[in-house]
Amino acid sequence: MSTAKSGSHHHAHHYDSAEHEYQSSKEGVWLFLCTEILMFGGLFVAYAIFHHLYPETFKVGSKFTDVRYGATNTVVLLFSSLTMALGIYYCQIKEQKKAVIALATTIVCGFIFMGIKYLEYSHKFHLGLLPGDWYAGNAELIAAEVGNLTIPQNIGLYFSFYFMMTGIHGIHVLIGMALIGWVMVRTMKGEFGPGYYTPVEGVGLFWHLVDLVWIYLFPLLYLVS
Amino acid sequence: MANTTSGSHDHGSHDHHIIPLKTYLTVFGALIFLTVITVLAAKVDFGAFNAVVAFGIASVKAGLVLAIFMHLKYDNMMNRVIIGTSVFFLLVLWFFSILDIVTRIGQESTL
Amino acid sequence: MASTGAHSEHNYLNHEKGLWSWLSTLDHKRIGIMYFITVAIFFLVGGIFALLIRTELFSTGQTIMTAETYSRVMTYHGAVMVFLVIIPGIPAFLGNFFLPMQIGAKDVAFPRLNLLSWYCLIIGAGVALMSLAFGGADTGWTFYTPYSIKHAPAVLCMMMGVFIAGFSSILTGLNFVVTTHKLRAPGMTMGRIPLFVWALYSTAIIQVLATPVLAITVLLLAAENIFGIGFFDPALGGDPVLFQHFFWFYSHPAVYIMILPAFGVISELITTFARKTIFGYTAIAYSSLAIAAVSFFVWGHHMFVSGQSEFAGVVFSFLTMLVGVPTAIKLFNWIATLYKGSINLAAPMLYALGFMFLFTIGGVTGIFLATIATDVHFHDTYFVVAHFHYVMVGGTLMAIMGGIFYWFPKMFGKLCSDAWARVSFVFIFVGFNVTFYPQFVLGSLGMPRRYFDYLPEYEHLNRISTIGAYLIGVGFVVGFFTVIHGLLKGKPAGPNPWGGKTLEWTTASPPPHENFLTTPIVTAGPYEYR
Amino acid sequence: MKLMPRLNTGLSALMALAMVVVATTMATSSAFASAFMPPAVTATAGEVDKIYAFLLITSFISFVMLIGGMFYFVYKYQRRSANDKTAYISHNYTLEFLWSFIPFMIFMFVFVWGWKVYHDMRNVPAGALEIHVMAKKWDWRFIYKSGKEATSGVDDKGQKTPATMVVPVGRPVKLIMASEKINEASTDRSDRPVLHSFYLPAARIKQDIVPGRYTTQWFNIEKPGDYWVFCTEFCGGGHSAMKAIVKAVPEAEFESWLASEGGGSLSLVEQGRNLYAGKACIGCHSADGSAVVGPTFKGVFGKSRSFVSGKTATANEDYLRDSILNPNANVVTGYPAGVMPAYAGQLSDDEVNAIIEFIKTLK
Ligand code: HEA
Ligand code: HEA
Ligand code: HEC
Ligand code: CUA
Ligand SMILES: [Cu+2]
Repeated sequence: MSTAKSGSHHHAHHYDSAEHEYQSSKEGVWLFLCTEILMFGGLFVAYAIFHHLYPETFKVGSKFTDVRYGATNTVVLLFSSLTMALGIYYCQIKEQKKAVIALATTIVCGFIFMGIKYLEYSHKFHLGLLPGDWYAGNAELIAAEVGNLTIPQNIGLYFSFYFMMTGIHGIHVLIGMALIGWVMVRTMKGEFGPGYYTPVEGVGLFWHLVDLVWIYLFPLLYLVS
Repeated sequence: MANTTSGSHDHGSHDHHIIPLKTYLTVFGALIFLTVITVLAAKVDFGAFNAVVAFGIASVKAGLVLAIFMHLKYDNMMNRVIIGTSVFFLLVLWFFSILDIVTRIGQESTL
Repeated sequence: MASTGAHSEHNYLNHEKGLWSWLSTLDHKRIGIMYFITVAIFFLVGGIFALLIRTELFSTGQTIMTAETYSRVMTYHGAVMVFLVIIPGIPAFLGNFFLPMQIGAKDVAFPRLNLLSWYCLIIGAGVALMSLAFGGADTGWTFYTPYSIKHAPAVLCMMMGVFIAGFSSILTGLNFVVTTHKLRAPGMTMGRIPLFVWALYSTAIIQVLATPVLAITVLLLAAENIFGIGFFDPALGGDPVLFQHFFWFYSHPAVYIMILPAFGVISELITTFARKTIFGYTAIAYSSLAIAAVSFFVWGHHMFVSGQSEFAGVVFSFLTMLVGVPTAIKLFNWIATLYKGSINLAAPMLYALGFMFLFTIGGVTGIFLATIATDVHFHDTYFVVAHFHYVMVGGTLMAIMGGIFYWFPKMFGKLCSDAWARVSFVFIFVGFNVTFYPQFVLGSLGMPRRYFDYLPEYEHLNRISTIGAYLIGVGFVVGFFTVIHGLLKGKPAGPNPWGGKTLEWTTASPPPHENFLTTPIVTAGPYEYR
Repeated sequence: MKLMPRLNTGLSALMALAMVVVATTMATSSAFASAFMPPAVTATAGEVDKIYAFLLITSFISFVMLIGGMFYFVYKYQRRSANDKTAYISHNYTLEFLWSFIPFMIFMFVFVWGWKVYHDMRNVPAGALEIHVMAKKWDWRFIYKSGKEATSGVDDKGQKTPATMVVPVGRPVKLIMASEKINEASTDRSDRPVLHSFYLPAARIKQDIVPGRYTTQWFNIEKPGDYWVFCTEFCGGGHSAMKAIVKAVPEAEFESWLASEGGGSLSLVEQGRNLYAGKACIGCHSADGSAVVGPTFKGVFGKSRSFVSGKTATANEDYLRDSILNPNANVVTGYPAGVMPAYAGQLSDDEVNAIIEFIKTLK
């Protein structure tokens, strides 16, 4: 742990300068985010189409999601985005300790998010609200939960979307947490500073994208009418 | 190129724009505010505009995250183009698929 | 900056030694060579499947295999050729090697990702081919639902294989975009990059934008198989035609992933072997971008009779016509480049001329298919099979062969036998036409594709086609041994045996570890033959 | 390298020869467009063949110009010496404009023409004879309004004889096509209905058959004869064996065939009427215009329907089928949701067809 290292970094041989490497890497990350958008986008497009075809299914399906959980998770992720941005900020102004705290907070937020997801999932499993063909809704429990509702025949479709979308998003959260852990360790070792913080920035961009996706998922899954 | 003075790096590079702490906090406040609005708006029935309202607010939030948290406001043009392109081609996928589906219903000619 | 070095000098091949130094290399040239070997092996595999297809179709009824086996052979032929041969073919092999060199860079932007992308291909291929152990997938390379929803592990393996191999393509594309943007040598403006780079750049954009949609599509299909999520399964209220939309949103642009790099190779070959500046540099460069963009708007031409709406069909037919224009521009520009040139009919040039001959036929028959009324008749007949082999084999594969013989001296510092390379060309060219021209006739007559058996009146044309396939096989075997012979016994090549003008010819053959001893400084366009 | 000059001449000759072969076949075939096409037996097929001939001729001309030019230049501008100088020609806007614009115009022309013919291909003339086509792995069934059904059979030698659809010459025939399971009772996933495609080369028509909905197409055969039908969407091992025959016969012969054996069974409409009573539709749907629990069936066919969700649709066969099998997907305005039981799995495809035929008669 030598602070003398901070801010200095040997750029790879095929770049002219550290700045050159920084700009190139960042563009690479943006391109990667572009592929992520298109991948999640495929799901969003499918959602738009099936929502158009079976509005009832989605209306009824969303009754099974709890806005309180969804909203809490939204706030948690937004806060984690803030701390992530601050992590980079503190690297930029060479406040290594604060940077580590910010990153650690971000990871904690990730855990909270996944914890709430766990509660939601296990509740759904309990009611038998499984995707597609596996749907095995327990009529009594469901009635206790949402009152007497006519359940559309293909309600499983809603849960297909629910689990596919939140599942793939959840995997991204986990990957993001691992990546933040990695840059946090490197920050602790003093590898980053105003002169070099490319990995923190890249991981940060990824984490914000995960947040972005959730910003759309929240109204789509919890607030459909 | 190990520098003892912090903050300086290789010649030919520009100093990265550092967004002040206050901006981050303001943006965070705005995001939370918009989240509250989203939840409240969902309780009001705007008829056909429900989805538009929800999506509109989400897009404002997304815009804030992109511009400030992700520094796109101070970034070079190329990275904005990249994100714009991805959204554009997503719309292409959506547009032509839905075009088929909404014009398909009639078994007779749809023309 | 030109350094004429003998082969024995320090170069990328002898920079490090041992198998592990290859498997862990970050040098784009070595990764390019690893792709070369991989793709060549997959091509042999796909080619053997092709010969099995043609042998089965030699006569009516069951010839050498059952209908169930045939479905599998046909599927593996298509899937291997598309996902493991022709998509990585030019970009990841020739592109990897020459894109950085042509813009005067030391490497691609992200060497580690580059290596990772090779491993993705290998793992993807491994997972896909593992499906053979479960009895093999029989869905065709297009995975149409609901037939592909069958809870069969073989089908799942195939999908996951494609998913993983897709990342290889994404990473290569991403790497090339950043490399082209950021790593050009001083003076190498976008208006001066060689046309091969323009082609790869356009391709890379498609790879980045289209492949993620394939990824989510196969993922959803896998989920459909496991959970019955009901997106594509009509039994659960899903829409099988929607699957086709998602699939072709990737797979149509993918056909331009296959052909654009080939266009790039042809531009290089024509200029070098006509020793003449390219006619219409700007038009060729921008037409690549135009093709890349428009390719995203036309996918519905695969679905004219799928149950897609008539309106959508007409819109797609219109948009498809638009891609024909930039392609025509390229062909005319190449021919114009030959005018008043000094044409050397060495083997690579023969392949380039063969390309133009065959691709034109493939291209114009594409217009037959894009015309909605005639496609209703031709769809899913051998006319389509003939069309896409003319563009993929007659086009891309010809360009790969031409590119291999053109850049062989640079890659290995040795010369291949030009005479034998021409012999291989003759066999491939003749065999190709004998194989696939009759298939246009078969298709017009109404013989459907993916048929294990056919009416007796189609037999003689099928026989001709099968004989042709063996002729192609001979051609490739000759080509294969020519390359091996060149590797072992080839004479030293010198830095620039063909008189090429692009930057890769200014350095030693084989190139040193970091491509150039000093970073080149560019002061003019790529094809300055004055 | 001594080989080179001889090889050059040989190779040029070879490619020129290949070109002559390709070109002549193209030219002859455009002269006799039908030479490469199966005999055309409908007016539409004739129209398609005209476009085909046009495309062949234009392609032929483009090909000769392009590749002919290539050969000429290759021959004329062969490398003479190791240090030949070449002209420096970078572009020519006039030429470039021409070779972009002329192909563009040709493409637009065939697009519009193709669209026009396709439009006719998709528009069923009024008064067409309707035949239901049922496709499954790997066989066809054709069901007539009279209830007559044509299926595949087995001849004396134990060979399969394809199902034969008998149609009258000179009268438009509309096919209403659906995909069914291998057998109704099976719950095995791999027995599910899959995509097939009905392809009648002699009429140049083809349409995929999509599980879960109806697709249609039509033809009007002008020449008596037997014509092959192929399945052109991959559907498994039996795909290439999934053939049928369309047999066009004079009107009178058709009528007598329709009345012959098998004609004694109930017509589709009668079957539908029985199901209407037997499956309890009658409890909620009237046939005379009065509203009971559900909307009346009288006059519903062809009408525009509006739903609680705000969407609208025209009540065609597809819509009726959906409303029967999955009634809650679209709830008609003014009627309660969730009341009508979903009949998916309760009614066979044939029964649904029959009910729809019955509803269609309630004008
Ligand atoms: C390298 C790959 C490649 C390329 C470059 C192309 C190029 C084109 N393709 Fe092809 N295509 C495939 C690979 C490719 N295709 C594959 C693999 C399939 C089948 C997939 C499957 O189902 O398994 C397919 C199928 C396919 C179909 C669907 C057929 C069907 O299933 O019913 C259609 C329909 O529109 C089509 C059209 C076109 C067109 C218009 C072009 C155009 O880009 C061609 C443009 C070029 C020219 C037009 C020639 C040059 C122009 C001139 C010389 C000017 C003068 C010309 C005229 C006046 C005609 N292709
Ligand atoms: C790049 C793509 C590519 C390439 C190169 C080829 C190459 C060939 N293809 Fe392929 N083909 C496809 C892509 C390709 N194909 C696709 C996508 C399909 C559709 C699949 C589907 O419907 O799902 C298809 C389908 C297809 C069919 C239709 C099957 C059907 O519909 O039932 C046929 C039939 O003739 C065929 C034939 C051939 C032949 C003869 C070659 C020849 O050019 C092959 C020549 C190569 C060789 C012969 C290999 C040489 C090697 C040897 C001779 C072995 C020697 C061994 C050692 C030295 C160890 N192909
Ligand atoms: C228990 C009452 C009930 C029974 C039994 C019933 N239906 Fe219905 N049906 C309804 C109601 C209520 C509606 C309107 C609400 C809706 O669209 O779901 C309806 C709607 C329909 C429609 C759409 C009509 C329109 O006007 O657009 C069709 C078609 C239909 N039913 C067919 C049938 C057939 C065929 C059967 C028998 C096999 C049947 N129904 C049995 C109650 C019933
Ligand atoms: Cu039925 Cu192919
Ligand atoms: Cu296409």
